[in-house]
Amino acid sequence: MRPSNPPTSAATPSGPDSSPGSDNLLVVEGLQTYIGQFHILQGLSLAVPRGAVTVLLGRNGAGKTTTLKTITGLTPPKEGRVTFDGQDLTGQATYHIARHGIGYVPEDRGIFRELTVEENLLLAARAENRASYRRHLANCLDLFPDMQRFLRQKAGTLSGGQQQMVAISRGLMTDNKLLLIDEPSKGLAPIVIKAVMDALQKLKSQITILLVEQNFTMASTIGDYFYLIDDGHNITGGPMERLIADTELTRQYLGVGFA
Amino acid sequence: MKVASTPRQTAILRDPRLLTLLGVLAGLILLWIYLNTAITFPTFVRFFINGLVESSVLFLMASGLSLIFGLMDVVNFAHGAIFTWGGFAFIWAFNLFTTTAAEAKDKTSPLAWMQMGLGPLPATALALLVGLAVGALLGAIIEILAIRRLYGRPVFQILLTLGLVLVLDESMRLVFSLNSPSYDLQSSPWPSGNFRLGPDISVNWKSVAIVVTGLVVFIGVFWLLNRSKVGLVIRGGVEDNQMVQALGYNVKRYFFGVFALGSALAALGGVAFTITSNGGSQGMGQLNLLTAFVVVVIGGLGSFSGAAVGALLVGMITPFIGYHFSTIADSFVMILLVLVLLVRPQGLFGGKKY
Amino acid sequence: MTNLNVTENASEQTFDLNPAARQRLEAARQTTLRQRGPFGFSRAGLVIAFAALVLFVLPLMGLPQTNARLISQVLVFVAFALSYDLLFGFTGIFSFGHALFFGVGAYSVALCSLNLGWPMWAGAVLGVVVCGLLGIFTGFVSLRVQGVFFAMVTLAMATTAFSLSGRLVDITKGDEGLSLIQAPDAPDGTTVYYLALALAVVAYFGLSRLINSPLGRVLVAVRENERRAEMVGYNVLRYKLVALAFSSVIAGLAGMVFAFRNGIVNPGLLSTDISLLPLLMVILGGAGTLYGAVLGAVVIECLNFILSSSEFVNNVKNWAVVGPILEHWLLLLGLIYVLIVLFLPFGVVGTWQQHRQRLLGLFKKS
Amino acid sequence: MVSSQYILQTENLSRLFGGQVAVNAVSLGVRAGEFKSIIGPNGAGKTTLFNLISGMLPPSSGRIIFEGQDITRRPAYYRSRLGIGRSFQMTTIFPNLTVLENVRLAVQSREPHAFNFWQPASRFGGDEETAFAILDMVMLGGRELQTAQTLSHGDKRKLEIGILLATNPRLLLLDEPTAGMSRDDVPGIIEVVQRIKRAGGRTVMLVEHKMDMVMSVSDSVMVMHYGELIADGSPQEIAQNETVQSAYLGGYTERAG
Repeated sequence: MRPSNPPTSAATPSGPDSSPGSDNLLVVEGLQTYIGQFHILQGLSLAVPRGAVTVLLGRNGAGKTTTLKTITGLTPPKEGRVTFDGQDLTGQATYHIARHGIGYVPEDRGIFRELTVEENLLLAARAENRASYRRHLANCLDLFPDMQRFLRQKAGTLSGGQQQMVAISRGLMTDNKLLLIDEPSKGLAPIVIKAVMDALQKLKSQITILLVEQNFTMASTIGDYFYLIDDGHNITGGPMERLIADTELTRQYLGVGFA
Repeated sequence: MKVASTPRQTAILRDPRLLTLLGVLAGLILLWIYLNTAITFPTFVRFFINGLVESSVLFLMASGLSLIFGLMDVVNFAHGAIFTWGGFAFIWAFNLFTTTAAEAKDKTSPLAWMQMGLGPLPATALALLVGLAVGALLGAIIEILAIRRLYGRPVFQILLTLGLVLVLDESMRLVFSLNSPSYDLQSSPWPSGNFRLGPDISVNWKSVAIVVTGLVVFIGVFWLLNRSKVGLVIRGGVEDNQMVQALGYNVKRYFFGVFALGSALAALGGVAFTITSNGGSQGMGQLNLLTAFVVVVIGGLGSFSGAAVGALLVGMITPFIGYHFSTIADSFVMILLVLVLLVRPQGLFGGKKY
Repeated sequence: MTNLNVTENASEQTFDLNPAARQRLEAARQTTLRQRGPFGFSRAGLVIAFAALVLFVLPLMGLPQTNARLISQVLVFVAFALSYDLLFGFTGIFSFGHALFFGVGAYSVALCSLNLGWPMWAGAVLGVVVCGLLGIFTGFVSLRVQGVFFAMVTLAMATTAFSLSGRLVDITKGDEGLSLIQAPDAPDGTTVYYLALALAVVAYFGLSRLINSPLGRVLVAVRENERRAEMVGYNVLRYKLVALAFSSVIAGLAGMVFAFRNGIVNPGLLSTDISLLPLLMVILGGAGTLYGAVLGAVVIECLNFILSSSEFVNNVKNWAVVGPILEHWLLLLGLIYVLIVLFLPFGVVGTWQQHRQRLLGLFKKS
Repeated sequence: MVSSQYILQTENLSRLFGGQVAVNAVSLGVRAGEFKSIIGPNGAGKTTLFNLISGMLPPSSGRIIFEGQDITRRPAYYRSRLGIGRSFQMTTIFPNLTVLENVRLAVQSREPHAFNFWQPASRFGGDEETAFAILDMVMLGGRELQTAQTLSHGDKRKLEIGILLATNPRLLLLDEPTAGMSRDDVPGIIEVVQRIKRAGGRTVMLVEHKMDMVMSVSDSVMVMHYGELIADGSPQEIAQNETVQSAYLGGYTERAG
């Protein structure tokens, strides 16, 4: 597994115009994405430093989910560029992008409800050989020991928290470099959220994570860097400590208050 | 991470497929007791075997439809035309293969190499392959040229494939240059022997071959869907197309494969039909298509084993119901469709995929 | 905290039209009026009316019988296609068993006159009633399922009628069919000719009135967005049933006139081929435009009549290149149809309408 | 607790999807003429609540009372006729008809001549006049004869609100009117909503994430979280409510270390 290098200061995303070229695994520049007539992303840029957890924060409808979908190629951008590990991925087919080493854990988890948990994982493992499948499975079971109990159960019968374990594990069944996780806390009870958070904490040492989260408590606990987005463009970004200190910012863009 | 899990609840007796199978058997026994006053036991067995053969042909047709319509949600009215194409290609190839070079009228024809003067069994086997290939090829062409643009637009699929019916039916006349719309297999030395199952009961070898083919296809496709990686991708792709792509699979290519496979199965159905009825006719595809739709809908959309049970149910109707009410036997299938759609639109195993 | 000064009448609809808006409204009304020609006919309506007039005087100037038979067949299918367009093109109902009404209309006349000894007109009146009720019944049974399944149920119902008409030999004489001995036909075939003409004209102008009526506008709304129509407060099912009733009555009438023309009623009238025809015509011409349906019917029926007549086939066989193609003209038709569905989903007329502005612009420039 | 000052009440309204509770025993009352907003984090059940009130979904349990009448089991079109109008997150209009016809059809739905199949629709000129006036109100004046699908996204939203107004609803349910809108279009929508409020006479329920809009336009604000109603009060009260803040900022209050 990759050592978790603390990113250099140059890699620190410092706002809407973050400078690519330093040790950033993923750089996204000037994304304009439409879904039908909906203009969702309106010039969004961000950089994800290697080996850290970057959190996308923002209200409902701010464009967080679309950002992840644009990176995976599910909603290709009209303008802008996506660079991953030095390679330009803009406009490539989703399955191509995935093969470059980007795992995706969608909102509502996107598990295959009619397949068993084992089949879900087997599918995620792609064409890898048996040994590598076992190695990855062992890693996942290490992370979520509970999963052993329901490996042969249909994924649709699982509780929300269990489904989340499966969804995250799926992203770990290949040698992915980056994991995009969309609102892992959504629809889960507080105690389950805590469990998901613990798992993500453990994951930090293995893989780079771009996390979308509305739950500020969760985001601030596990995030190293943040981007605050609204109306499809970024408001600000930086080390997580800065956001925690700035209660005015959180109230205005995440909580309930007057602008 | 401790989260309460639901207990495993896979009590085998709750499986609706098994229950229905038992129900069908029970129904048949009751039917036999009732009919016993009217027909003798050997007649009953003969009807039953006829029903099995009919079910197998129906199943072959419906299995392709179940993959294309039930699983992938593509409405393909040209399925019937592919069925006919398969049957006609089979007879055409069979006739070529059984012709000896000496008998051939046109020795310079580019197809002269096919006139090998084979015996009926090897000729059947080879011609079967030709039929399958023709079906798969047609399916592939249709998918690439038309269906690919129309995923998720059912009305356009119907409109378009209805037009394809015209094209395929008409071009078949051109390709096989048929003046009379039917061929007669009986004139060819087809293995038409019987064997005795008991006193007064004899079974045609052809029937056995058809039923076995049906079983083999059922097991094969069931295995493909449920036990292979390809099946995993397809089942996943049907449920959440985008997620499978995000896992790194080119779903389009898999769907293309399914469409070609489904079309090949339709052609296989056509072959089986021409074998059982000793020849083909232009209208055979459309006629069977509607029944196959009924089978798939009764079985439940997207349920492959449902299609098998549906085929068994409908296949049994013709000999048994037909014996007593010959005028309404085919209407009965339609009434069944309407009833099923109104009472249980999801079909017997609807909502349960594959 | 809350403003509670809501009077009882506050929810009454009171909108004042400001002067500027009123001006625009008047301008819009003027434009609509100008688009209509003399006697309130639309331009297409004028063309149709003129064509009808020509067809009306044609027999007076001596029309060969074959041509009269061809024209009456075309007119029957014009009415049939129009009735289908009301369902498919205007209401968005995708029926696949329209032959049911066509055949039932024909059979009710034949059965009433042959088995019950009723006069023709009485059978026709009964046929209209039966078709209307059958349309509503079909709707009640099948509109509970949507889209493909609706198409399947209607197909199943038509197929059931088809197989019953072949099997109930005692009543229908099976495949042999029933001969209409006392079909209302003058020796030169003009009675049927005028019946068909009247039917087509009434169907066209009746339907164009219906389409522009408040009810017709609701049908179009249902096609455009069923959920929205429901949320605006229309009982969508009821409107669909009305559309089905109108459509099936016209289809039934077309079937009757067709029966008079042929002098025979057989199961072929209930076959899937007959169900397919109006769909082909409407798609070819352009769904949702009445004259598109007319155009589609005229083109397909004329081609069918000419290309499948034995003299033509015999003549054409020896032509180079064109011969084989024309011999398999159904293949050509199928290909054209497929291309239309793929690339001109609005049909010939619909596409013309869409691009007319641009095309006219092009002409003006040059 | 049926009180005549409420135009809409729900009693222990619940809706389950599979095993999950989307709306959990919500009892609310909306006063006639009030402008009430519903806010809450993602997945809190706001849209489901709207679906229950407008009749797009049947509730699993509970009752809905509109103007004293129990409408729990009434179909959607019936509720529309009673006076409940609703907009959707995804704009739903009649795309191939003109803007005018979109609104005119909605006006016509309230008239007895809707079933007339013989007279031309243009004979009923009053429908057109009302439609023109409504289009003016939603700031689409001058676009009456344009085909609806050629409108910009923001204008389609306005048109949808116009269709709603044309059915003369006493209760208006607006589901995220600014969703997916480009920034330039948002002020227009806000202006239309303000106009509806100023015109008075209607009760409005609004689901929205743009806090400044919610806070400036609402008489009262309701907060949903995990399908439950956790607060109801004036905008000021809600902004100062600690439970609400923590619901927005995180599932639980203490920070995990």
